[in-house]
Amino acid sequence: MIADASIFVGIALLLFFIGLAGFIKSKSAIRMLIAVELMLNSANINFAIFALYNDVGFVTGQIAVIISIALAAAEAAVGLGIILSVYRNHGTVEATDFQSLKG
Amino acid sequence: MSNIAIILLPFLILIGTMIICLLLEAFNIARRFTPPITIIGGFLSLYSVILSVNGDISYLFGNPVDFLDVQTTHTHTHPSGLFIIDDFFRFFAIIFLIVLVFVAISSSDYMKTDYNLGVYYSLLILATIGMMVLVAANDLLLIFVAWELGSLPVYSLAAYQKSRAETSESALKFFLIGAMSSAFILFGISLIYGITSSTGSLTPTSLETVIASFADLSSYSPLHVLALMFLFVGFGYKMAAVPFHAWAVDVYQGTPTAITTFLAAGSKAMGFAAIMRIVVVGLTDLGEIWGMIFAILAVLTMTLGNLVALVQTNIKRMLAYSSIAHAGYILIALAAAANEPAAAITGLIDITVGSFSIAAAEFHILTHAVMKIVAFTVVIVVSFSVGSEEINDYAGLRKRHPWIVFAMTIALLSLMGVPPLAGFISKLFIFFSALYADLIWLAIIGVINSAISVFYYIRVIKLMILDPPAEELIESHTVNVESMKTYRIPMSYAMAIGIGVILIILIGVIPGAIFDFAVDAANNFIQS
Amino acid sequence: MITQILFGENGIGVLTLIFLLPILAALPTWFIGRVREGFARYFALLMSVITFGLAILAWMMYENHSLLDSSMHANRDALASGGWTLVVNIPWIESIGMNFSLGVDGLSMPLVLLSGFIFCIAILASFKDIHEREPAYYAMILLLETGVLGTFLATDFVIFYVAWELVLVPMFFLIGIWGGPRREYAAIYFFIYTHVASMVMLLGIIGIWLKSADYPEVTGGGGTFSFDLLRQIDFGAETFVLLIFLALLFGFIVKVPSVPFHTWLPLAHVEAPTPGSMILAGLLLKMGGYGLMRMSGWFLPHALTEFAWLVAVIGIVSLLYGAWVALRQVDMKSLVAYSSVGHMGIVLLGVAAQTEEGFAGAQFMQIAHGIISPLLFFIAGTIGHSAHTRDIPKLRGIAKHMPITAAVLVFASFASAGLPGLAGFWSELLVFIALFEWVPVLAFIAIFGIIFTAAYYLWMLQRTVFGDKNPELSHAHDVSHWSQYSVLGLLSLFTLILGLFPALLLDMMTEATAFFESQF
Amino acid sequence: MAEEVILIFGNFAILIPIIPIVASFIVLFIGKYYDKKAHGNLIALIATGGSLILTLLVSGEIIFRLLFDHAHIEEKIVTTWFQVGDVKVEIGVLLDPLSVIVSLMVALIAFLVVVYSRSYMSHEGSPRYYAEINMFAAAMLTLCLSPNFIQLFIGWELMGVCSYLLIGYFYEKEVVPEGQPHPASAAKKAFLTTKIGDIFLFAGIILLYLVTVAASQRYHGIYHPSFDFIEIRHMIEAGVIPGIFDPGLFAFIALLIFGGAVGKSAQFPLHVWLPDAMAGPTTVSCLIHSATMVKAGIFLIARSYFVFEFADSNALLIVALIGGITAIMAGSIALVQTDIKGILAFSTISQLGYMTIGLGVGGMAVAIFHVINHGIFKALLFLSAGSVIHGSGTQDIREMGGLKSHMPDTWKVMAIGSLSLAGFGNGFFSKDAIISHARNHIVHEPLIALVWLSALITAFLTAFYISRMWFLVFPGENRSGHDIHESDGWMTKPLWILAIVSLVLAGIYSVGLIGSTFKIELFSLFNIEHHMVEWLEGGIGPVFDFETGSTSIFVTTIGIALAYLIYYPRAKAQITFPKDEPSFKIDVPEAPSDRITNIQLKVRSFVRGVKASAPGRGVQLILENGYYIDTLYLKLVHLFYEYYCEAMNWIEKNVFDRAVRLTGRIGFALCGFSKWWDDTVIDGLVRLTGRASVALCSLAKATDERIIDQGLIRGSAKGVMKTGRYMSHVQTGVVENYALYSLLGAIAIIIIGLLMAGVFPL
Repeated sequence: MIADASIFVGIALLLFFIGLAGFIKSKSAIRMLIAVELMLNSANINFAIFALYNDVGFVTGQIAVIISIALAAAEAAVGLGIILSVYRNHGTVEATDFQSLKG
Repeated sequence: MSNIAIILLPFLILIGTMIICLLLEAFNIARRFTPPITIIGGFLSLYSVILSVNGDISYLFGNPVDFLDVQTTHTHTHPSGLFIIDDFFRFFAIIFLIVLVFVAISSSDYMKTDYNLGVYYSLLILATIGMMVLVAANDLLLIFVAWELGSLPVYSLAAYQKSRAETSESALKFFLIGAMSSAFILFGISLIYGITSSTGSLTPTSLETVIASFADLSSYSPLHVLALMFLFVGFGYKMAAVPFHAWAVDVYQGTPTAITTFLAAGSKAMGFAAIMRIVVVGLTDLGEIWGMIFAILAVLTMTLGNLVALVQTNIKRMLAYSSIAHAGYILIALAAAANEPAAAITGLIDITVGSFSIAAAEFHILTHAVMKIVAFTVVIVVSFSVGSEEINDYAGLRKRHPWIVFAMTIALLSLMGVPPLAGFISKLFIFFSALYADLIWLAIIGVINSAISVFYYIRVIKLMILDPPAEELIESHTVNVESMKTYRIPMSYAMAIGIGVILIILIGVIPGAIFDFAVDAANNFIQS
Repeated sequence: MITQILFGENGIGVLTLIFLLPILAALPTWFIGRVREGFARYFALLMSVITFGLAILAWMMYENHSLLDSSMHANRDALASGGWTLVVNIPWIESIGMNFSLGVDGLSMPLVLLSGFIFCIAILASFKDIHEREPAYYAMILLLETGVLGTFLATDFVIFYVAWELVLVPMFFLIGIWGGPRREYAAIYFFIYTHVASMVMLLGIIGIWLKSADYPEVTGGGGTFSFDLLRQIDFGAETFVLLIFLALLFGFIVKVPSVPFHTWLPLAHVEAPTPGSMILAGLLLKMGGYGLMRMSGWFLPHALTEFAWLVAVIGIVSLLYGAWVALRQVDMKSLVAYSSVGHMGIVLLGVAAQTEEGFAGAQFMQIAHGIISPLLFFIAGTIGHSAHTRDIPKLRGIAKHMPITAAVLVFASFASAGLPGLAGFWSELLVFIALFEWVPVLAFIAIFGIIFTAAYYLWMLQRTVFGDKNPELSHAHDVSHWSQYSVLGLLSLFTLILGLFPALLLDMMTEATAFFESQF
Repeated sequence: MAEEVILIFGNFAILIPIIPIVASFIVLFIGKYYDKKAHGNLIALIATGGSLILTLLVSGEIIFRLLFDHAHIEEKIVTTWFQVGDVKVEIGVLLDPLSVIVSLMVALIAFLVVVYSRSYMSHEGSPRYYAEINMFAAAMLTLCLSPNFIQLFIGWELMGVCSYLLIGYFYEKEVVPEGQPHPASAAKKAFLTTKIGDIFLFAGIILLYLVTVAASQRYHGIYHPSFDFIEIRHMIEAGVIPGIFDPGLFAFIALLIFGGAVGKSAQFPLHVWLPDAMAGPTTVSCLIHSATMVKAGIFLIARSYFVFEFADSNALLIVALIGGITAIMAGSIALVQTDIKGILAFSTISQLGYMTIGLGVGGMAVAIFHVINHGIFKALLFLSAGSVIHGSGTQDIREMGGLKSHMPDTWKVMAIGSLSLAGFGNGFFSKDAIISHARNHIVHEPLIALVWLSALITAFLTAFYISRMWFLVFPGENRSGHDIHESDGWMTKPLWILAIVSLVLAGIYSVGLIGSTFKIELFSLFNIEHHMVEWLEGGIGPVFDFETGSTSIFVTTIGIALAYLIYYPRAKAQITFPKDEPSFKIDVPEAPSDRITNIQLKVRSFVRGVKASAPGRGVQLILENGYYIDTLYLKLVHLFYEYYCEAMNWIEKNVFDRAVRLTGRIGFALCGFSKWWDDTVIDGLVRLTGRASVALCSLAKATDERIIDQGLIRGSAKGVMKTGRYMSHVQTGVVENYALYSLLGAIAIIIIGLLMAGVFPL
């Protein structure tokens, strides 16, 4: 049955890597945060699809999606808080500019 | 009910402590008691864990109908429960709680001037709870939740000193990388769910199901491998294994040192615990695959960590690289656990190569945690006294703080692997696990790396003890001469450091009991 | 009753006491020194004397001395087959079968006695030499004592390694804190060099453990670290065993040290405080020799047969090269250091010959050099202390300024140069008998080392002891403190006693020498 | 084995060396307080005296038994010293004719020297001096009485040390006369030069021991190797060795042992130390460097003569040749010496050459015979020279002259000694015996003819230089104007004792000679030479060779006469030496021509003419520099020390040390490199991969436009510039880069995982 779902899995994978690429290529911290959300959501697609196609109880995957969305939100909250404090300190949120710690 | 309460007592105590801290904060009463309360709570929790060490495996929250039922068994036959409370859990819980207590002690002076102490300590406790749940989790989703619970408070803690520029910078890096790793983990879990759910299991994310579905090599698809690898990458970040290590160095340097301790000693252990739970034990049949990957990563991690540590000038960065190197040593044991896990070790009763290796890894995680606690606490003290974290500013420190220097020396010697300190014994076990698993080459590389590591540790010892304080140091702006003259080491640090040093020596001299416990934990864990 | 508990069959064991007493005394020494300045030295001396006394007691038990109650007599049955006596065997890490096991045999007994003795002497020598941070200093010395004694007493490779490494740390601090002007460099150099070598040795130890797993009939399955089991295994000379041998050999000859791995020694000697040099030359080098002898005789005899030429060449090069370089030295301590390189070369030669005579000679050299070189270092240190320089060209006419020191220096130089009737000669005789029997050509080359040895000592004596009064040394004064007299007197006395009564030492190791030869 | 011999005094023989060695320590520690004025001389005196008495008793007993019981005495009183493996070393005494005769001479001279020192060293002495003298006596007696090679070697080396200490006795000398070495330097030279010989001896002893390992197996049936003289001799005599080892090997061992003798007995080419050794007090030169210690080499060869006899005959030939070379070389150098001790030193070397010749031509007994005689008269000569130096305050014979009138005792005893050395007293008999042995030996070895010739020439030279010395010292007028006085009784009495012993010995020999020539039973009992041969070699003594005897008397007489003609001042005239001439050292003295006879005048002007000629000058120069042997050695040692050792030191400082540090530095460079690698190359790769993956994404047409845009733009436009910037950064500190690391890692891991899982066929 995986075969049926494989197209969706492919899409999810693609989405994940798009997110990753976005993470890598972005300069702005906020943009990177969004890219991470994209990656998380690609996993959510998987959960939903697998729940639909495979799961006998239909439940686990969907619960997983809900949990994941909740966690992503929490993460975003923390992340935005940090970004805010960074902005206060540095006046910018361009991650590339933060290079004082290196070597 | 009572049964469950007793089993979950460590968690309950922590939650209670956290609530008290928050309440004190909220009502603004007796806030200065927050640190002692946290310490006492952590200690009570630790004590309850130690009391419950008995080799039993308890499954909790298994049957939706009989939600609060506890099953205690050694030979379970059916999937049962979200939580497994076994000796493996207890071993790691002890590590996390030790870290919690120590970090709480060493933060108490650090955070004295901060106004929302309660939040700080409750975040600390929350992260500890998350890490403990992770070790106890028997379900992939729970693992992910616990992972987030163990990570999110730490992001906040890392950013806690909002006003410091480099702190917020490092917190940002930490957060971004951490979030990315979470995404990797979640994606991996989703793929595994896809595989297991197709088998018609009712509990597709339960670890038993996962293991069962991965047990059959013949039905392997790229998806299996892909899923595992995603998980691996995700956990690799927390372990700071090369090539997922780069964030660690910057973050260790930039974060307040107490949190660095928490990261180096606690979070790292969480990464290892997770990977052991899911990969090492659960999927033994895939040993060949990830055994090789672990071995390669171990070599890379050790070598890079040790070599780059040599050229560091900042003590926290150096310790960070040393931490990376130690992750490499632990990876040796994991690689060993993979190679021939079921093979018996002749001469040793009830110990297989797998359980020995896992025990060695656990043991090293423990000793590494203790050593790093001492080292980083010393760094805190010195940064207050000398006002610098540059290695060169440690010159002639013995004239100022002989005891601190003594403790640092013991910690560094132990990290170096000088007998009879803890670091030597645990490294020895690790090399042994490699030998038992016929990975002689890995052991040899480990020994060579261990030899390389001498250089950078001994440099610090030399500077502290043998060198006079540099002239320019006195005049340098980096050093607060006034504070150096007047600084008195707070009792809390002295206590933390003292206990740590005693632990290092004790573990080194009589490792038997603890290692036996580690072996029990490993055995227990493999059975479950 | 108490003797039963302490020394009896199932008691704590005298060796455990010897091993633990110094390290347990280290912290009290430090505290006593903090409480009352100047007491640390007496306490440390007391403790080291008690340790030495225990070592003598162990020796009497070992010899089944008639003064002792027969219940305290050691069981010597195992000695003839290379075993140990007065064995202590306490489980240490049960889960992997590691034991805290100690024992003595003909090879280790003399070295244990020597260690006990030299530490007493070194502490005595510190009385007038060390005035800075005494409590820590004496604590370090006692810590070092445990390491050294542990190396000789251990009958388990892990204990051996632990003790071996334990030595490094206190020595590092002794050099680094109480040393000369370049002490930091020397301390680091010493530490890193020997530690890296130890790591290679550890590889060898791991190797031998792995290899032992191939002999389950002896080990009962699995690898073993137990000396007692390892000596029962007949390791062949296959490639892996040879590699193990080379790894261990490297660890040992760095410690010995032999050319070309000797560079740490002159540096460490010159920079270390005088008592540190005494311990370094008297005991630390012996650890390497001991390891070499133990390994080649007890565990890997066939590998030694394969690599005897290598050991011999290293020995001969050390002997000659050490002497040549010593001829050009300016610093007295450095000269004595190079002489140590040369003399320890003789140990290597003795072992390489694979005979009773060679083994006995090598061991005799270990003990003799262990007594004579501390004496020389003490004199060099005293002269340096008194004359404010140890540079040979700047010293002249010491005999006029410091007659007693000069006299003992002459005595010690001749003893070191192998004067018959003193301790050094017998080892040369025995080693050369073995060498001539083995490869005469090598012996003929090596024998010239004797001339060069005599040459650098006499050349040194001519420039330092003799000559007219030196106005620049008018401030120099002779030894005057009782501790200095006792150091000079005791070391000279033992040099003489060992020279006149070599049987004292050789009888102790009859079984060991016979076993050594029977291995080949 | 001979029949059981019961000895009374022999049982106490072990005390002979023990008494002085114990006394040596006593003197060292209490000499400062007891008998303070004489620096503890009394203790040393009692000890050496006691030792002498005991030696007299023991040797008397043994000689008595030898003479009248004709017993074969070879008594070994030993105890095991130690044993390790097969090596068993014993300690004790061996009483046989050889040991007691030599011990007797040693004990006698040691005692007399200590007596003499009481006065001679009254100002310069110290307890140390007596301790060392006693220690030396003990060492020499140990050597003489030792039953095995090990004990012998111990005595041998201990003597070397005592010699070292005593040569360097005046170590604090600030300035030394030009041309003379500093005592400390001389002592070092003596010790090291003899040490070269010693290591050959050491090797020889060990090789011989190893020979007995196999031999004993055949002899006893068990492995019972030994260092014991008698044991080894029995093995050789029992013929067990020939089958195993060939005489060639034995010749090698024999020559190694002879090497030891060459060093100790100052034979060519290791003779250079002995003249320098005169830097010590004269008593020391007497005791150690002429009468006793230097004889140890001869004694050693006599002791191990069975090895030489068994060995290939070339070994003994080499011994004889070395002896011949030494004798003539040293004799010729003695001709030009101006230092009174220098003359005696070269004379000693020359006489030792004689003894070596004796050994080399098979006359072991006569060599020992000469050892005894030479010991007596050379001790006499040295002590007299000491008296002369003590009395005149100088050592230079050019500054002496006319001492006869001031030193009534000394000139007489010195005359007796000189005559003896020249070949007219007791020295005649033993020297003659050696020459005649050499002559008889020519039949076996034609080359010995050269040796014989050299012995004869040396006899002439000896007579000449010793007469020269005597003539320049005693007759005539004093040339320096020093205040000269005769020495006191503590010094003259030992001289007289020695002189009388010398005369008595000469008398005894003469009686014995007469006895054996005319077959008078009673008189032939006194034929010591005969007895010596009988006791030591077990053969029948040789018949006195009148031809040789007359030849040697003839050359001796010529030598004395020539010296007389050239040097005898004739009257109490003031004679001077032309000091401005470059080679005045051997120049003949100038004296008013009317004071000397015609023939003297002619001889002197002839000699002057010869010396003024070019060849004459060359010869002079060569002789004055001792054939440049010393110079050559010095040059070699200098080269060794300055260049070779320096090269080694350079290697030590630069190669080894640098190598270690270089290793360290390479290590650090490696770290730096790996850091750079980590930071730039891997980083670059990571970025590349990242870009590739981004490109991949764009190809899939499912990408966010902006990301593609930005990625492509940045990738293409700023790629090069950026790469350079990243390369220049050490560590980026940029968080996306860290993510890229991970991406690379993740991809690698996934690929490895897939490959290993066998999902994709490799």
